[in-house]
Amino acid sequence: MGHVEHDKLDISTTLCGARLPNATVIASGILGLTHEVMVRVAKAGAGAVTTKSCSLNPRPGYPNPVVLDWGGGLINAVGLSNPGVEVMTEEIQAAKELLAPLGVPIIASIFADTIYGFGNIARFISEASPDLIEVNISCPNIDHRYQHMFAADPYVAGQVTRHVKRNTDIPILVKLSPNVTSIAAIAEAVVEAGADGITAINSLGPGLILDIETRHPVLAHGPGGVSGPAVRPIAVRCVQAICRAVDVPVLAVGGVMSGRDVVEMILVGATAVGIGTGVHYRGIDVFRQVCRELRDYMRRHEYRSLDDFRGTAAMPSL
Amino acid sequence: MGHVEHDKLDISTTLCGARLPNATVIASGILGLTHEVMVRVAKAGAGAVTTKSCSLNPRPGYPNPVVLDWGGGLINAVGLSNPGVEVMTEEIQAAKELLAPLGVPIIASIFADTIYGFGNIARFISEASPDLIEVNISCPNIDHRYQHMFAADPYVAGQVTRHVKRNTDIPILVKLSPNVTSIAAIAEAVVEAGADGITAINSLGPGLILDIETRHPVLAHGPGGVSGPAVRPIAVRCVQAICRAVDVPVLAVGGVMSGRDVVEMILVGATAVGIGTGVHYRGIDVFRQVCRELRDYMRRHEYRSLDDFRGTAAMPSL
Amino acid sequence: MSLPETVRITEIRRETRSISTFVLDAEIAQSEPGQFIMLWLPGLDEKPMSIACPSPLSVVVDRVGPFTMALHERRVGSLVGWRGPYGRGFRLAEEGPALLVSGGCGVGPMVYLAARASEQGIPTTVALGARSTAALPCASEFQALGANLVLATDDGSDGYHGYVTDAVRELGLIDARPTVYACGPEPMLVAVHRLCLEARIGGQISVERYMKCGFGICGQCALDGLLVCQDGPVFDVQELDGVRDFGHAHRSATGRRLPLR
Amino acid sequence: MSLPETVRITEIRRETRSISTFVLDAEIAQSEPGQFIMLWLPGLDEKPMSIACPSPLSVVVDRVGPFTMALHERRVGSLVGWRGPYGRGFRLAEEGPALLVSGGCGVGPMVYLAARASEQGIPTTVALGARSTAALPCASEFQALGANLVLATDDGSDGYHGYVTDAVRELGLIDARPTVYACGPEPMLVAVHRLCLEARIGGQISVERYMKCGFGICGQCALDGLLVCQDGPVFDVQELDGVRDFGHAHRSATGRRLPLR
Ligand SMILES: Cc1cc2nc3c(=O)[nH]c(=O)nc-3n(C[C@H](O)[C@H](O)[C@H](O)COP(=O)(O)OP(=O)(O)OC[C@H]3O[C@@H](n4cnc5c(N)ncnc54)[C@H](O)[C@@H]3O)c2cc1C
Ligand SMILES: Cc1cc2nc3c(=O)[nH]c(=O)nc-3n(C[C@H](O)[C@H](O)[C@H](O)COP(=O)(O)OP(=O)(O)OC[C@H]3O[C@@H](n4cnc5c(N)ncnc54)[C@H](O)[C@@H]3O)c2cc1C
Ligand SMILES: Cc1cc2nc3c(=O)[nH]c(=O)nc-3n(C[C@H](O)[C@H](O)[C@H](O)COP(=O)(O)O)c2cc1C
Ligand SMILES: Cc1cc2nc3c(=O)[nH]c(=O)nc-3n(C[C@H](O)[C@H](O)[C@H](O)COP(=O)(O)O)c2cc1C
Ligand code: FES
Ligand code: FES
Repeated sequence: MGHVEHDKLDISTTLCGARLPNATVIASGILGLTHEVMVRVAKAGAGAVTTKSCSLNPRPGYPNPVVLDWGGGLINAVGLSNPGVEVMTEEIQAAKELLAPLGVPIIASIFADTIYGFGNIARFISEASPDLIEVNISCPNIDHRYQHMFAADPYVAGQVTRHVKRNTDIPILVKLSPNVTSIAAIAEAVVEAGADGITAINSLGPGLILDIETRHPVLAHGPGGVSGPAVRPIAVRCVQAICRAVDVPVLAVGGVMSGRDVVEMILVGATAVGIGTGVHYRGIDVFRQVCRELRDYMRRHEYRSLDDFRGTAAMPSL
Repeated sequence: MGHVEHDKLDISTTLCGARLPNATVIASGILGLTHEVMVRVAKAGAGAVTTKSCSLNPRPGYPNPVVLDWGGGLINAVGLSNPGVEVMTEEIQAAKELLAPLGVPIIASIFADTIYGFGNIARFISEASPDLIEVNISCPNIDHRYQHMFAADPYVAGQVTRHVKRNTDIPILVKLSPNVTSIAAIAEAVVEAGADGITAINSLGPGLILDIETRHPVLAHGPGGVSGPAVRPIAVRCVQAICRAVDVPVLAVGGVMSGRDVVEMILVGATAVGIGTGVHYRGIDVFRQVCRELRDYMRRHEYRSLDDFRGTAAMPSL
Repeated sequence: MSLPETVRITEIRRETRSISTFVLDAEIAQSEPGQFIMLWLPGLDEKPMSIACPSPLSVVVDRVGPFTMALHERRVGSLVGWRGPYGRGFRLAEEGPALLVSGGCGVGPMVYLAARASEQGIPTTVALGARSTAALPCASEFQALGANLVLATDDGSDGYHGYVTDAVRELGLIDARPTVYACGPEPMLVAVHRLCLEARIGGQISVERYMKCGFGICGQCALDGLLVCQDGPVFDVQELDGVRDFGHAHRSATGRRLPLR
Repeated sequence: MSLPETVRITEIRRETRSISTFVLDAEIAQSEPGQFIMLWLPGLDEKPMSIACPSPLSVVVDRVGPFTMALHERRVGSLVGWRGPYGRGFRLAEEGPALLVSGGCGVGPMVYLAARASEQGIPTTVALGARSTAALPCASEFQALGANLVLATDDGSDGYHGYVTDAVRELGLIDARPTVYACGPEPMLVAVHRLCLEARIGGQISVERYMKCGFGICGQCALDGLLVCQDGPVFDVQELDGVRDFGHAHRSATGRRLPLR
């Protein structure tokens, strides 16, 4: 069998009904604030764009620094700053129009601070008709008034999912946290409650880094979620555990920097692959670069589409 | 006020009654298998040595690879190989004799696969009179028959602690896992149950790394615990949360490579600081190097002892 | 890696009633005029500040709100953090003279740019605008660098009476077809932009937007599809042509689009 | 970083009934004879193997158990992983001749060492021991390198009849006061050790112990206070003097100390 032609390699994917021209997605919170920038990211090669997580009301977030490169990746406590659902609805509508000719879908990320609130915001954001809704129940930097993340308790995670599903007809991805003992158990709960797909992982931790000279945390908020190369093994393991536990598509996020990392995620079963911190390390052009590297791998292995190798990792002892 | 003399700087510490000539400790599982090597580590400057975690019966562990450097640190699934309590008792006794003149205490790490088993092994190991016992309830690479680590459930963690305390008069450190949503809650449970101190953290995850060419996990076991620079922010946050929650000494472990990292751990409240992966990056000499860097910091800040700055980190929003 | 490095303030020079130069115990190995750092006051906040001098690292800061006020309360010896340099700076044209147009606190990067121009032997005019004489910062620095200094004050207390951009136009400062470099309040920048396009001369304009990360990750500093922190803060006049928000809208900390001024 | 790199086997050369040379599609940029790699059979296990040639990377492997048997079943084109090089190799003495003493599968590093000695123009004798002619590996390689080859077989089917160390002694191979380099079964190494001490000649001995990490972290390969993977596998004769376990005990995968053979 000869070599597969480079341009015949199909790296498209279908994520909960949305067709992505390629399997890369920009992760929520990275450049997803305004429609012009989201369109720029799509033009730079992303197969789908995700908005910054949006709440009912505008939030200024925490003071700076909100995100820093600490050597192993980023640490962030942005405080979920966003202009609120009203503005975000306009941004999504504007983006949709410009993304349509590119064939690039838009994922609206939402969050709230109560179970009911999630239902509300889902209803509002649906007016903008995003292709998918991503339900962020897993921000590690929530206010300490909330004892736990929503993503830490299977029952609560399921309830959030149910309320969102009741308030929208758009397929939903529920975004999970690695900061739990069994992410598979949470995945089972949200799928049972109706989640169409799962996004994993959100940032890890939180972690904490001090400036030892002033004895202050380097982030204004103190602790912050960890992302980037340092979390990749954790993310791969989470995605593998989720794909084994449930039967819905998984948008795999966490530490993906290269085509190699995309392949790794697909081998453990991912349907599409999110990139956040990678934009910092390789620029907005990361999407195009990663797709090229992915195609190189597929050509070498004579795979014609992602289905040819999705979920084929050998897992000895799991 | 003038500069503090370098040799007047006191970097000793007392950990649950054991006097350490300096605050650095070699972490469990790193070079702690045989008495000669432990003595060598002490001579290389460690303030205390910890044995490899020991079980009642000998265990060969998993096939190789059991530990690899993946770029951000190590990933390991050794499978808790150890020669069993009988042999380890002899090793500890031999080590104690040689460590005594150096003034370096020895910490015996133990584990078991049942709550009662922990009591048993504690009783046996106590015959060797280690200075402290570290109760490893947090290995991320346990057999999948056990649904959870002992360290994932406050009740179970407390029960293990109680059984160990009932079977020994030697002070015990309970070693906790970062793979939980609230490590502070587990810390509270084990202290409530009688733990004299806490060690945190064990390796993170597990994580998973694949060789994409063969589609096999790089570790024979598949997933493995992550350690080293990549986990440091998580470890610091865990130690900070534990020190805030409970009033016992904390042996802080996780990603410590330099004097700077030791300072960071002490600033969030650690009593002593463990080094594992650091031995890989800087050699056995890491202990001496780290102590020199710690002293440099203290001189610059005119601190005379670790008490002068322990727990003084500014924590804004916690 | 972009963790802030904490260093001591080694010198504070008062420039005007509200503007001071802060000299830090730090050096930037490689930077361009127009690039910025993120300046951190531990426990408080962190804000973008243009590099006024890379070695020793200095910034010229106008007291306008909580952060800059807190900075002005710091003394020599205080610890502050910095990270950077970030962004794309001015690219000095090799041909022809340089005209630096600066208003308000836009003076910091201009000091650095004038120094660079002087090093390269580029004939330089600095047009400096302010409310009044007392608010004109760094004038002596520019003179020491051998630049031709043109002052403009709103109240006429010194130099040209009126806006600095009107001074540029009326005093014929673009007759020699200089490359124009501008930094200051956005209305001034819009005027410079128009001037350059009309006169068909080269121009580079430093724009400010609300910043969080400073390195192209958060999207907060968006100016249409441009990221000011990474694509800017300095843009060619052409790049700003047709940019909807330029002169019209900026974004608050929430990301909400607000009319300018 | 020490993740295994997976590469294809490009050539398999049968040396004896149980020993083959495996050539991999890989190169080691910098290594010393005596250093080893960890050779990985994905899904099975990973074991230390001495470098027989750095470029293309080759190992000479004796079929003794499950891992080596599985390797011998691999064909040209099979994927295997490797990481390294690890440990401290032989340091060729610049003065005087070299005597390489090799038994059993200890031949791999000796091929590499003989090549290095030949490059450096060091007069080299290789004393090769085995059970019988049929079990003598790589003899032609040594001859091609211009080494003086002395064979010894337990059954007398070729060369000296008896142990290779006895051949060394009785055939006067140390009369020229060579530096001795040895690799093979531990009883042979003990004999070489004694020989070197008695004759007061320099010697370097490559020791094997059960390995897990290969890079000085797990403590599994302890030989008294020495770590074979990092301080060795090659030790000076002097370093092994007084080492209690040398010739007497090794450790199993559990870490339990067991008598040798
Ligand atoms: C690239 C760049 C370079 C700058 N260089 C200088 C300089 O050299 N000297 C100087 O005095 N000022 C400079 N500034 C402006 C400086 O960052 C603001 O004056 C400062 O952030 C005000 O903070 P505050 O708390 O004192 O006032 P606030 O009352 O919080 O704000 C006053 C003004 O500053 C703006 N501002 C506040 N926070 C930010 C932020 N995080 N990012 C951007 N703008 C903000 C607001 O939009 C507002 O218009 C620069 C800004 C940018 C974007
Ligand atoms: C530094 C070093 C270099 C070596 N170089 C070579 C070489 O070039 N060619 C060669 O054929 N062999 C070499 N060996 C020995 C080789 O590693 C073993 O033969 C191999 O591991 C046997 O595995 P098995 O499953 O086939 O046999 P098993 O039946 O598992 O073991 C047979 C013997 O090999 C030893 N062994 C098993 N596992 C290990 C391990 N993980 N680490 C060390 N020893 C082990 C056992 O102690 C036993 O004595 C070397 C060993 C070391 C330590
Ligand atoms: C600066 C920053 C902001 C983020 N904001 C959000 C957010 O608003 N909503 C969300 O679900 N995830 C957010 N994340 C998490 C990312 O979407 C992603 O899950 C995580 O960073 C891991 O992926 P990465 O390693 O590719 O960055 C943010 C991450 C970063 C670094
Ligand atoms: C190879 C290896 C083996 C380990 N074995 C043990 C063990 O037996 N018992 C235990 O409690 N922790 C074990 N650990 C965890 C370490 O003691 C330590 O908690 C962890 O590595 C984090 O610290 P570090 O980043 O300094 O390595 C092991 C770690 C490594 C890398
Ligand atoms: S400030 Fe974050 S992208 Fe520009
Ligand atoms: S094999 Fe692990 S220390 Fe030598």
